[in-house]
Amino acid sequence: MSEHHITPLKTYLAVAGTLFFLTAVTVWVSYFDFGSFNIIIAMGVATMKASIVALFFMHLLWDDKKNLTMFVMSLMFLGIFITVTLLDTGFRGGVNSEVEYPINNRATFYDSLPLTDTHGHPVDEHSADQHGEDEDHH
Amino acid sequence: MAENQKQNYLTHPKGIMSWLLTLDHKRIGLMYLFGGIIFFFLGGVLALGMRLELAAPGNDFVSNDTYNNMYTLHGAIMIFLFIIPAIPGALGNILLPLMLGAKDVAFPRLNLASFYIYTIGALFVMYTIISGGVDTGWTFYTPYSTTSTSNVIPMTMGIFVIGFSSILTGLNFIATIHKMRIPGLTWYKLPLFVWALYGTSLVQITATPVIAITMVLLILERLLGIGIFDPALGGDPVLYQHFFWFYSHPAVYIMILPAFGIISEIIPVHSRKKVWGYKFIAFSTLSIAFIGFLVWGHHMFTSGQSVFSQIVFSFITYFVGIPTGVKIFSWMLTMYKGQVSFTPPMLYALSFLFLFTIGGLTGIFLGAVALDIHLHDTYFVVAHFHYVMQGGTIIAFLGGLHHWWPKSMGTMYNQTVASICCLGVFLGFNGTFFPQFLLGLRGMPRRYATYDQQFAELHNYSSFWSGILGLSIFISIMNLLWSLRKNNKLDPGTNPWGGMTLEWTHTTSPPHPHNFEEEPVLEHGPYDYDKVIVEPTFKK
Amino acid sequence: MSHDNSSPKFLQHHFHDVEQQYETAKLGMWAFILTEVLTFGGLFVAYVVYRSWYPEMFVGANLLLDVNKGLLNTIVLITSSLTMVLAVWAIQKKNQKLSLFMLIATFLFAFMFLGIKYLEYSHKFEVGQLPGEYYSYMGPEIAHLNNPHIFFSIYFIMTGLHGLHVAIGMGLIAWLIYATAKGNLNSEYYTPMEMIGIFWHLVDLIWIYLFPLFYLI
Amino acid sequence: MDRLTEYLFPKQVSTFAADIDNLFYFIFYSSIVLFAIVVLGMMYLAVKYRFKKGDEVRLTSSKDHSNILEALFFIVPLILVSITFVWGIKSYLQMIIVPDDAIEIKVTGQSWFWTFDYPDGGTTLNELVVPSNTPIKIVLSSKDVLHSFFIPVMRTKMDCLPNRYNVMWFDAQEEGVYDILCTEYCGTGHSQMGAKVIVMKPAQYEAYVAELGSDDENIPLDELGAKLYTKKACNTCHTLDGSALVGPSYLQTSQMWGQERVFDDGSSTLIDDNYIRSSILEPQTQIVAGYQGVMPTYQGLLNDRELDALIAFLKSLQEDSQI
Repeated sequence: MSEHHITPLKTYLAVAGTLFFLTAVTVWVSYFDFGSFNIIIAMGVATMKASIVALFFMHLLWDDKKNLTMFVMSLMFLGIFITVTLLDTGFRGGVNSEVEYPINNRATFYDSLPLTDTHGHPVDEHSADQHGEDEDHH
Repeated sequence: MAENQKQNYLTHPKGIMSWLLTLDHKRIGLMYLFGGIIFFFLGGVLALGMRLELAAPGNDFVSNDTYNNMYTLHGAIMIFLFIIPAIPGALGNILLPLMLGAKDVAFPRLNLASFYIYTIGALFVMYTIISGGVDTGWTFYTPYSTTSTSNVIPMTMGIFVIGFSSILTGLNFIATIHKMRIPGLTWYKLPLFVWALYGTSLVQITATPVIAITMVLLILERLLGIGIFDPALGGDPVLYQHFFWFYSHPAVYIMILPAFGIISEIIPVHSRKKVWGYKFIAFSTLSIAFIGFLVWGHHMFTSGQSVFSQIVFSFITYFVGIPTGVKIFSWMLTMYKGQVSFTPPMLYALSFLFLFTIGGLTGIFLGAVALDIHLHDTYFVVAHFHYVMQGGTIIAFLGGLHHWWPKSMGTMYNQTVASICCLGVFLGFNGTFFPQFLLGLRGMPRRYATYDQQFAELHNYSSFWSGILGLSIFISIMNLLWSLRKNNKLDPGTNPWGGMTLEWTHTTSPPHPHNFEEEPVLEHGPYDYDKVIVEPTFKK
Repeated sequence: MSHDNSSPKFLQHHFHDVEQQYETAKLGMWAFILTEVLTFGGLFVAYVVYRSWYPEMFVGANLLLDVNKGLLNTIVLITSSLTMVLAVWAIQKKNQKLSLFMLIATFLFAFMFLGIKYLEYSHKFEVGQLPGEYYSYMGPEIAHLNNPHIFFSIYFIMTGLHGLHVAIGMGLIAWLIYATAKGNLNSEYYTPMEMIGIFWHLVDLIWIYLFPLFYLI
Repeated sequence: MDRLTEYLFPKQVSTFAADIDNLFYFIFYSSIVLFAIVVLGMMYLAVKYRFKKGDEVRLTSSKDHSNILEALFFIVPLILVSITFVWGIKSYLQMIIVPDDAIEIKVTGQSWFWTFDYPDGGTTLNELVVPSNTPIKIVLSSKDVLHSFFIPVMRTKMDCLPNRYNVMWFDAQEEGVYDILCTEYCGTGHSQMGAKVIVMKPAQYEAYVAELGSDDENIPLDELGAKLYTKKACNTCHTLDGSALVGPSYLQTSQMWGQERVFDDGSSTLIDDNYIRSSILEPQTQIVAGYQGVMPTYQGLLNDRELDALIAFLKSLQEDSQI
């Protein structure tokens, strides 16, 4: 199998370097507030990283194009799944506004949950006992 | 050479372990066939039980709960344990490498593994039945499936496991079709059954993972209350339906595409005529497989999904109709200027054309949103999908079984009995399901154990004919099995229908353990009845 | 019908030559990758749909995740991907020792990934940020938001399934270490290593999306 | 012909029913033509080119395409499905866009009965009363699992989702009593989850709604109980003749009055007023051995007098059967 393409070591190291760099970029960007652009930037960077991994580490760049087709197909079907589902979930209220939102936006079990501090401990003693009982109930 | 001729995959090697651990695709195919027929029988018995209950309006035979268990298991067994694995797993496995001139599928060990995964899934289903059944319907709609006290978890586990068997078969076939063809066997020289299996496999590997993850989410919803599908916890039941039908609509094409492939083989061979519109049939297979991924929402026209998606789904649904129509016309015209023999496989193919056309055309009614709102979840839908699944897939499966029986088993069944059974299946099927269209129009909902007096006459009629249907299928399978009796062997050189594909022309019946004595050399295309004469030979 | 004596013993009887066997395995592997993408795909759909329904809750809930641990895991996983690809490179270059070393490194990085994941999970368990009905964390940052348990359900299922893949990957890499050490894999025949490599990069690739989706945005 | 149409659709009562039926007939006749072409063509070709006894196996024609035919296969179905699609959507929009002046009635599905809440506060069970020639907006939801609200004569149907509303509407053109069916599978009592829609003249409807809930004061308890037995859908699951449906028969309970009743957890209690009352209001706490705990609570659906009435009615059954 010596006729297979052997990628030079330099390429691999450069690819890994780029991946680290892009990771740093995406974390750095997340500290700024660009509104909905944050999502677009984060997904754009993730897609760049994913493409690099697929093309170089997974050898799709040098492989039989059938394999690339297979991979692109998977993304295409995933795209179909997401887009077409959103056609429903994003437009429920199109004609009758009652249909748009659930009747209760908050599941009922929250009513019996006590408020907690940042360590998950109930804020006051009384509700702590109740909370303990609740857990036994499960 | 004489000794070699006696050696075939059925008799060599010997012993039970040589079957259980076999890597031979033909033996694995036979094991699938055996498993499939057992579940076909079980599903059929459940169906007849349901028809018995429905013969009269009240709870005359079983209680509501028993009926709900029966129809759920009938659906789940027929779909997940019989139709989906039966054609690709049985006929596909036996024939695919033979048609490609290969010695085996690409990954024989994976092939055996996928059979055993199927068996494990089947065990889960059997456990469900023994431990009290499941009553949610094969669709497992939430929140009923998350609150029902019946055995939802083992059943969904079973479906999850069977999904992997389906995925492994699919990826095995794709690799086989791409890489295992003999030199010279280009895409346009492939038998159409191979194209059909290719389309099927693509759908299998793309759609099946989604049902697997859906079943996982459903199980977690029951165990942990994750709140994705259960409205009591903030989830959305309509989202579950999207997940479910993203698999289950393409699954319809996993079921019907191989049937198209079988019909595309039977009609040219038994008409001794070049197939009409080879490329149209081949590409319509792929386009149906693709469009099938975009139309799942037509199962949800009354679910409350957005009006926008209703329109989009209805629109795309019609694009499935066009390539399907092209196929039907092409099969019909294949007989033009041919030499049509009315053999049992051909009779099945002709009944397929009749029944599947009805099944396809009634789909047009259901694709029109306004009309579907009236017909949704009524017996019209029940009749429609039985015309497609039974009138289409199962009839084609029986036809294929009769067509390739002499090839795979080396024996010939009684053709007169087989033809009479085919007629019985045809009449019994129409008698059972045609009245159900009328019931649906009148507004008879599906999944009812009892019903109003106004529906009694048609239900009673349907039940009567279902007995004839069941009996005919039973006798036709017994007829096949009876041919396996001693001293009924055909001469290994037999080619009873004059088939032209590699499995008929280049190997014995039953085939050699390694398929071919030596690698076949392609001499002509699969349907070159205008260039080469292949005499049908029939020798004991 | 046996191959002539010149054909290597790893060539299975139903293939013509080594090249066909290699190409077939690779195509099969990619078909498998396709199914993996769609398995995770279902969960991505759930993520996208619920994010579109509860945008504030998702933003609020992902502030509860530990970005530092997530970032550390990203670096660990990218490094392990590099060592994996170097293992294949080394064996192509006939350097079995280096290959073995790289495999062991990959295994250790995978173990490290799961270790960090364990720390993250156990913290979530402690404070009650659990999936579904078991959710009980009502801290001041989140108490006013609706249904954060759905976020944590999706988080645990996606990272859990990903973690399961890491664990399976570790099992496969362990087998590779064994096979390489015994000399069953060499520059003539390293198909399993390359296939498991592809699987391992897929695990990395999925994490590349999970990291920003849960920790950053 | 009459006999045939009798088997097709039920009566057309809503404004859009005729349009939908016409769409059906359009597809139906087009399909008949296509079907006839396929089946007659198939029979003709099969018989004409059949392989007769004594024929010789020969090379057959190489004809395998015809551009004109192929174009026809594409174009004719394409035209037909285009018409169907546009017609289907046009009619659908008409079914989903509710007129502004519609009366709004809330419909709640619950295993296994329907509750109807009218705009002025009245409530009925399993009996939807609507005025004729008036658009009615139905706002659907469910208390437990999915149900689907289907009125065949109106040609309309919509699923009831828990925790979410769905909307449908109709405008009944003819007075009468018609069936309502549940078409989304919902468990044991699914096949019995029927109701009636009663279409009245608008004046009658006004009177009916005004009277809702006020007529029960003056009738004797056991008669009121008998009325509630059907009105509150008890009859879906409990018979009066001793046979078991989803729940135990009232007659059996009545005959066991004052005796021990055994529950599925092995405990037991005496059958008395209190037991009946709690089993209506909290049906899940004590489940009679041999039955499933599937009854919904009637808390809030029955007032005290109505509870007393049901108990009185149940007791009276025993006396009736002894006579």
